Amino acid sequence: MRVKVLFHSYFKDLTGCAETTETLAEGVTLGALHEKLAAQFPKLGAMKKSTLLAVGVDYQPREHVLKDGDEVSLFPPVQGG
Amino acid sequence: MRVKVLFHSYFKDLTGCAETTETLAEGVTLGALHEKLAAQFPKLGAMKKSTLLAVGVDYQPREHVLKDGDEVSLFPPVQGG
Amino acid sequence: MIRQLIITHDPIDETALLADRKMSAGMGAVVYFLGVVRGEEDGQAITAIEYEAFQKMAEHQFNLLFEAMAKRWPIESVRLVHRIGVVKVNEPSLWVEIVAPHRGEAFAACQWLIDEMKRVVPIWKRPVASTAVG
Amino acid sequence: MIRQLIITHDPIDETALLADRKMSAGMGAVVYFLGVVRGEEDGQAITAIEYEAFQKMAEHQFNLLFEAMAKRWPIESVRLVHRIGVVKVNEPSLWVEIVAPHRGEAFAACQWLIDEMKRVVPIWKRPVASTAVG
Repeated sequence: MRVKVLFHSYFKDLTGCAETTETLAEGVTLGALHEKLAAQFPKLGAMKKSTLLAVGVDYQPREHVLKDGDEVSLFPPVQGG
Repeated sequence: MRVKVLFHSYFKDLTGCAETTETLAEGVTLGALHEKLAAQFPKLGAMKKSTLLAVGVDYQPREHVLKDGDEVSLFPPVQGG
Repeated sequence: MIRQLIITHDPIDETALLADRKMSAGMGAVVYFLGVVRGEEDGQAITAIEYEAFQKMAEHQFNLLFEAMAKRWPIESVRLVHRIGVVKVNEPSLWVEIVAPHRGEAFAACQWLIDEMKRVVPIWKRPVASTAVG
Repeated sequence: MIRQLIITHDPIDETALLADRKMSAGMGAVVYFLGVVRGEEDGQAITAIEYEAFQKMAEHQFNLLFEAMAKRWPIESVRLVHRIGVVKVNEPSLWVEIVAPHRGEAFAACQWLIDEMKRVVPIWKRPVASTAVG
């Protein structure tokens, strides 16, 4: 299956791109995808503890199982206001 | 000595007047004046515990000693806003 | 600290008050409160509230509160308008604005000022029942 | 509950927002907050802040917060405007207004909404240093 990955705020600078597409085995979790991306983009890996993870428009826990066509977002702590 | 006494809010209804003048002995306290007025206006006397006392534009304790020409105010709890 | 106090029979004009706001580059927060006359008081339908102030003492007590605020919080501006006389349902009787560097102190100061006002400023209200206002 | 959410590149027009307020006779309190860009960030002088939003998620998260507010407090109206893009020093980036029956719940809800926004709504800021803005 394929999922789209979006990077927001300065995570775009850390990865050098705003989005990418990942091909994953069925049943892969959000946490496993995060590990894969952290290895692929070492500067993103360094921010692992403060990374927020969402699927579509909702936050999801690391155990969340991804589906084909999901849009995953990774971003740093939010700072609105 | 003479002091002017002002009644505010519904205390005017309780006494039937907005102000009065009292002739007092030197050294009389605010608390003693309040007792005198409570006797003079029984409906005001009934409100004694919730009465606020000021001299001029400042709240004063019952022990405050009055002076000739003072302007004393008696009123119920305030309710601005 | 900029201090503006208006105790007035005139309606509160929020737009005019907004236009008068002064705020330097160090300020990050404006908290603004409007108290509005509700259609009931103690479960009774009313059409208005009549506010009475002992004006010179009210001004003095508000100024004491502003003084205490200036000591306690780094506020740049406090402005307060209290309407007196008959204020109809749905019209504001109180407008307060605090300008401060940060949100926390602006909210704290605004709530403190209103609480203290209700404790010490000699203003009273009298509900006007449904038949009494034209 | 009236809900209005605007995430926009346009300047926040307080006067126009005031003119749009709806408030029934049961409501007694309006609390209004304005967040304004300050001239420094972490001790550095700045000329602006650039805000970025993940817009569709930001809208969804704001709506979840509005939903939670409606369950918790008897609020009649919540309106929120967040400006994105470059916001210069002394200009507002955030405007929030709560209309409720009483003061306590209006203040509580307004502060809660801003706290929660800063926790969950995907908006980020980047200071713009003195030389970078024309």
